[in-house]
Amino acid sequence: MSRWMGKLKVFVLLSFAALVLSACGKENLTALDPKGYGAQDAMNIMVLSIIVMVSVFIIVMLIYTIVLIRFRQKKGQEDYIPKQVEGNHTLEIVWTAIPILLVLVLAVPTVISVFDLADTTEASSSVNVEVTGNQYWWHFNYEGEEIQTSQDLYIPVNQKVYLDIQSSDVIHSFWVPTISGKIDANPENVNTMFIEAYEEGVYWGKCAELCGPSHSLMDFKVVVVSQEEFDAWVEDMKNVDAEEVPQDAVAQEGKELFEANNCMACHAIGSSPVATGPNLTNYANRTSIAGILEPSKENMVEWLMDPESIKPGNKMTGNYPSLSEDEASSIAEYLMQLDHSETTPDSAGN
Amino acid sequence: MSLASTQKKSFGAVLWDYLTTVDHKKLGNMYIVAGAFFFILGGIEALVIRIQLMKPENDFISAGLYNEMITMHGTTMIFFAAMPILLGLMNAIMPLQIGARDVAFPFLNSLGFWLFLFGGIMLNLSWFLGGAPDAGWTAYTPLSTQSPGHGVDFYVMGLQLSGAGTLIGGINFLVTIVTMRGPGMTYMRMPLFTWTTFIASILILFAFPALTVGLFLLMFDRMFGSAFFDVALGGNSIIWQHLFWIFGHPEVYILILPAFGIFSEIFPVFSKKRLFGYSSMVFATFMIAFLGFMVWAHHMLTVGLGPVANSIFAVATMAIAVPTGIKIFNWLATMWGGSIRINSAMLWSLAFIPSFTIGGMTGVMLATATADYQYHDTYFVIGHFHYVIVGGTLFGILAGLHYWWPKLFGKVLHEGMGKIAFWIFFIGFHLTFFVQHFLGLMGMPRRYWVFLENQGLDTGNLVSTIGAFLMTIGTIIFIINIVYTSIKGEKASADPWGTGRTLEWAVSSPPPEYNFKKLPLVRGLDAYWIEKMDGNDKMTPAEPLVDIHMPNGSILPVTMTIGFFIASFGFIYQVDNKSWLALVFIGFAIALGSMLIRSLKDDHGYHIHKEDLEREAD
Amino acid sequence: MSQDHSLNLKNSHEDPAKATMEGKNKFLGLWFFLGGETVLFASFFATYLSLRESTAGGPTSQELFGLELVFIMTVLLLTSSLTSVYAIYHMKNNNFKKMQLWFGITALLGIAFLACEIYEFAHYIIEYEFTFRSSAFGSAFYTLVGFHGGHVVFGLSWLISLMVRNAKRGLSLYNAPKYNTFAIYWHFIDVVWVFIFTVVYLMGMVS
Amino acid sequence: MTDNTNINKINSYENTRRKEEMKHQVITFVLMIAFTLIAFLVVAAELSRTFVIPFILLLAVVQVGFQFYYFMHMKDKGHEIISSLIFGGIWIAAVTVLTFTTIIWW
Ligand code: HEA
Ligand code: HEA
Ligand SMILES: [Cu+2]
Repeated sequence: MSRWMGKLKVFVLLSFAALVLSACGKENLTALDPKGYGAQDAMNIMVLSIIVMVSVFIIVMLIYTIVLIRFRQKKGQEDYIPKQVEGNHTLEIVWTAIPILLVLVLAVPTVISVFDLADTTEASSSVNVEVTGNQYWWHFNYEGEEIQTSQDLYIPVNQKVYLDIQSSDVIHSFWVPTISGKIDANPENVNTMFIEAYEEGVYWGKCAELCGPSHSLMDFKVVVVSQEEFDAWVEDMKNVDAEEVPQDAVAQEGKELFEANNCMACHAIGSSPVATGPNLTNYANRTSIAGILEPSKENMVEWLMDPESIKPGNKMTGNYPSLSEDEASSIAEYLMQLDHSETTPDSAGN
Repeated sequence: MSLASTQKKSFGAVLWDYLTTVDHKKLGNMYIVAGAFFFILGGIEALVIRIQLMKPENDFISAGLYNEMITMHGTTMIFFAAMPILLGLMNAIMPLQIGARDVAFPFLNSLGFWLFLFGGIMLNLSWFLGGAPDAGWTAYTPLSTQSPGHGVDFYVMGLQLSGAGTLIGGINFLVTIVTMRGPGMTYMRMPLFTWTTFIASILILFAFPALTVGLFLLMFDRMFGSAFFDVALGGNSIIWQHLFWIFGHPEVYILILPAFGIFSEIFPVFSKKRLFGYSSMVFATFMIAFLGFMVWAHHMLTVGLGPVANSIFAVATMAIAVPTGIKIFNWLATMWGGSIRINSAMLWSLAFIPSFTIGGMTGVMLATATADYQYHDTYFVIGHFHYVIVGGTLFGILAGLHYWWPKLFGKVLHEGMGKIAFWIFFIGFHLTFFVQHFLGLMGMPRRYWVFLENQGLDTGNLVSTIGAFLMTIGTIIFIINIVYTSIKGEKASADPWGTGRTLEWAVSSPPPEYNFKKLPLVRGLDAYWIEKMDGNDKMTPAEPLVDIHMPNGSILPVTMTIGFFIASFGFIYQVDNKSWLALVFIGFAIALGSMLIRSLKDDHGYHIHKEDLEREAD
Repeated sequence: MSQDHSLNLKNSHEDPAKATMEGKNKFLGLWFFLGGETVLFASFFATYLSLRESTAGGPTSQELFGLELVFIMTVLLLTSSLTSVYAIYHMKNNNFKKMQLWFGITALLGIAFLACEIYEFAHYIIEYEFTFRSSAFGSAFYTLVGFHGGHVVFGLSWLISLMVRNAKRGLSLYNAPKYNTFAIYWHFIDVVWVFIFTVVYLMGMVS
Repeated sequence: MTDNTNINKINSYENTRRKEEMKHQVITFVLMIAFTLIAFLVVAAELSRTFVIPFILLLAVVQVGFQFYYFMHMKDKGHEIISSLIFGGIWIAAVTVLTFTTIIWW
């Protein structure tokens, strides 16, 4: 007996500990604190299903506990043979019917919201972005705007943004937990879904389908800004001049090295459609380097010197001559000066 | 092959005996031992995974190796640990339960075992031959077609071999149950474990061919340049996902139904009460199997199949809660009013109920498609399926092992150690997997080599790792228990629990090679219990003592398997150099030659004579 | 369980293929296997159906397929099904010679079918350069039809080794089930072919 | 001796039954060839697609029914379990083909 109570205690404690843990998921990463259309929809269903599940579980455990307390073999009962009951139709009907009802309670809202989330009829009157998953970075092409970016997706707040998602190599999955559920990026077709964020901010995005060694490092961000800031950003991004002369000599040298090492073969600056590697426009305003490192010059240098040690299996490794620390530093300086827009992740912060 | 060979046999003779045996009980034990070996391998891989995820941005192992670890962990556990151990139990116990002297195809039974074993060896050899498969146990294309090296090739050939073995096993069980039931053993008198064996075998029969086809396509794409999954040539990578899950979802019921069967044996025996709602249990099992084939796309809800498909598959999936619920409540009702004794076998069974219910309920939560857009490919899913697989299948296996150990090996496992192992494992299990649900929702996708600092994922992962170590300790105590028992344990009687209800408890522990000297007459459900209640201590025989026909042992299953094994290497390496094709021919020559010998050489078996049987003690 | 395998068939009115436990087991085992084969071929058919238009610029089914050869192949295989029925008929009448004769014809028809298929594949490869690697359609086509062909090859080897092995021994309760299971398997191959000629060839030619 | 005559009687009964059955099977065969011919002719005639495809599929299904029930004796006694399993397989086959022809192409 006491053993079972002990087990129960451990169990209750554990669940409690886990609940406390859950409360402190990282803001703008956790799905438990939804700030977008899809995430909110999912949350509603989760809450509903948790209620159903907990009630079912309580009933099961109630019977279970009673059984274990009342029907243990007592001393002197070794030869006692209980009545051999075959079954009971009423009971069996009850525990068939109630789960059917509960399942219906879950099924109806699920189907409704599945259709709601798949509704793309308003796509033509909104922002449309072509999203391409690559090993191991994300590319964004604003349809009809001649804007190409990578890794940071800027969207306006409180508006449905339609994403046409595809992959250039293996399957990836586009997931921004706090804003919306995920959808796969397949190589052979375009998947369309919309996201709508209710609050400005920088949201973590993750790749959710195993895509190779650096799958866990394929992070990106969604930067949600006000409509005005977004419009300004669009304006800025449309008028990027790739030939722009850098402000100082180091950066100038960096620019020359950038060109000399043929970085342009893969990386575009401006709206050029080259997309073998991430588009570097507006690089100074990136939330991170390679999706995971703090945006600092040291980190940039480290990346340029040895990308393999940071993202194993990435496609940049070995595709350019190795750089000395000075060279890398100059290139970093150049890139960190590519400040093409007034709208930055900080704009989303206020 | 002689009876009562009491004198010590040489090592060579014993080995030969095991290589050639066609006895279902020996093969059952061999399945269990081999499965346990692979379980430890898979468990060590799990430990490596948990150590890597102990703290953020850990670099215990490299990214590539991590992907190999998860792939091998999943594949090993499902195909080479859980399934074989279940097949082993079915093999050893089911014929006894239906009053048969053997399975329908003893030769094929042995072939099935060897194919499984060599498939597992094949897969694991990849560690030493340039790297293991690294595309996940689901091997989604095109990641798996593009995966460099030969890892995925080993996955393909290893699974193909063992899959063929499993299919053979499934057909064998089906025929056995249809034709070999003893006198009086009607369908509705079969013990539930036999029923679940039957239905799981149907699932095997219909699910594995889809995997076979999928593996063929993958093999052709990787080794012979076909274009099934090559988008540039019009291929479609989603085909693999469908084929895999058409197999994969029934597969999870192949894993759980036999465990359900085991619990349905244990609860009545240790409650001294017949199973509540026997026919609804059978019916529920059929329902689960039937629905199980129509829900596979719930693994693909985020693929983009469209709202209609997603809704249909979501609702169909939820429906499975109903028959499963029937089972849960029937088990509870079986114990209600009973006289419950708690020992290790019963502890594992009792622990199953809350654990599996949690896992099943998170399953239903996953089925709500909208929410699955959040859950999918996160640790929530990992939490779900370890709750059902460990809390259901593995608990079932452990319960079954404790319960049938005396029948399999003639000795009762040590109770004290059994209980300690249980508690440590049980606590470790919940520690490991409960937090994972929350990790998933807090933004931790699965198959992540590292998680980043400052994302609120540290504590949860640490707790999870600690739990995994507790499970290891539990497992090690269980292993010690086995060793201890086999050295020190007392010999078990035919019915060591005293309340055995089914036929296997009517024969000695372990049973003689012919199982039943005279086939017993079955008079109802729980045949042995009925006799006991009528004051008989033995089954009434249904036939006079006659010569017993026995199948001959044969080495051919081993040679056939080795042939296919060699050919597989040929297939894998001919990509590098065509001269490896020679191995394909050699391998097939050996395999086909063995088949030819098998079909040309008559094999009528032999008889154990009445006189010898009479001399045997009961 | 059966005690004596050389049982004289003449005095038995039971179906010799199912008179012994082994015979019954074989019979059921093969049928169940065919249940699995149904799913196996369904998977191939499904794959083919979803890839049949993915020709990647290569030849399409309309360009490739012709009716005549396929019709001949169909008749060959259908007829071989009938001849095996005759063979089993004679087995049940315990007429070993006639049974062997009809099975012999069955084998010949099977071989003729196979020859046509090889000719057909060779034709596609040489004339149209349409191979297994040309496109997803090519892969799916050769895999589906080839797996069926493989089943024919296997069936023929099975049949021939049965006939050779038992040529001098006559019919017994030991080998009757083997012939019978073969016959069922052979019919199943025909079943699959009916779908192949309908779904692959005929549907492939309807534009 | 009585035993033997009995068996002989049964045997002769069985023989006529088998002959009868053989006749059915030949008819079946003729029908199958006819169906095949019709299917080929319909395609050769280049009729409209919406008619031809369902029609030839129907012919195929009927033919396969003949094979299963007559040539493979699924109609006979003792085939209950067999036919339930075969229908199980057919059901799964149908579901598989249905999904592959509908939802694999978005
Ligand atoms: C033993 C194995 C096993 C079992 C039994 C189950 C059982 C179930 N599973 Fe699970 N599942 C897996 C193994 C298993 N699963 C694995 C391995 C994966 C991941 C594979 C991978 O991607 O690697 C997976 C993934 C998986 C997914 C995909 C998740 C994703 O990738 O996004 C889904 C989605 O629907 C799902 C659902 C279910 C459901 C509804 C059940 C049901 O059968 C559960 C039914 C049981 C109950 C519900 C509890 C008892 C019932 C009652 C007490 C009655 C009342 C209850 C209600 C009314 C709710 N499972
Ligand atoms: C039957 C199936 C089964 C079983 C039993 C288990 C058991 C366990 N699993 Fe696993 N698991 C899967 C099937 C299973 N798993 C599958 C299918 C996947 C998905 C793979 C994929 O994504 O492709 C997966 C994935 C998976 C992951 C996710 C990896 C990722 O996505 O990145 C994790 C992480 O915690 C994990 C952990 C564990 C643990 C801790 C156990 C423990 O229960 C294990 C307990 C056992 C032991 C600990 C063994 C004890 C060892 C000894 C006694 C040896 C001692 C001797 C020496 C040390 C010499 N599993
Ligand atoms: Cu599933």
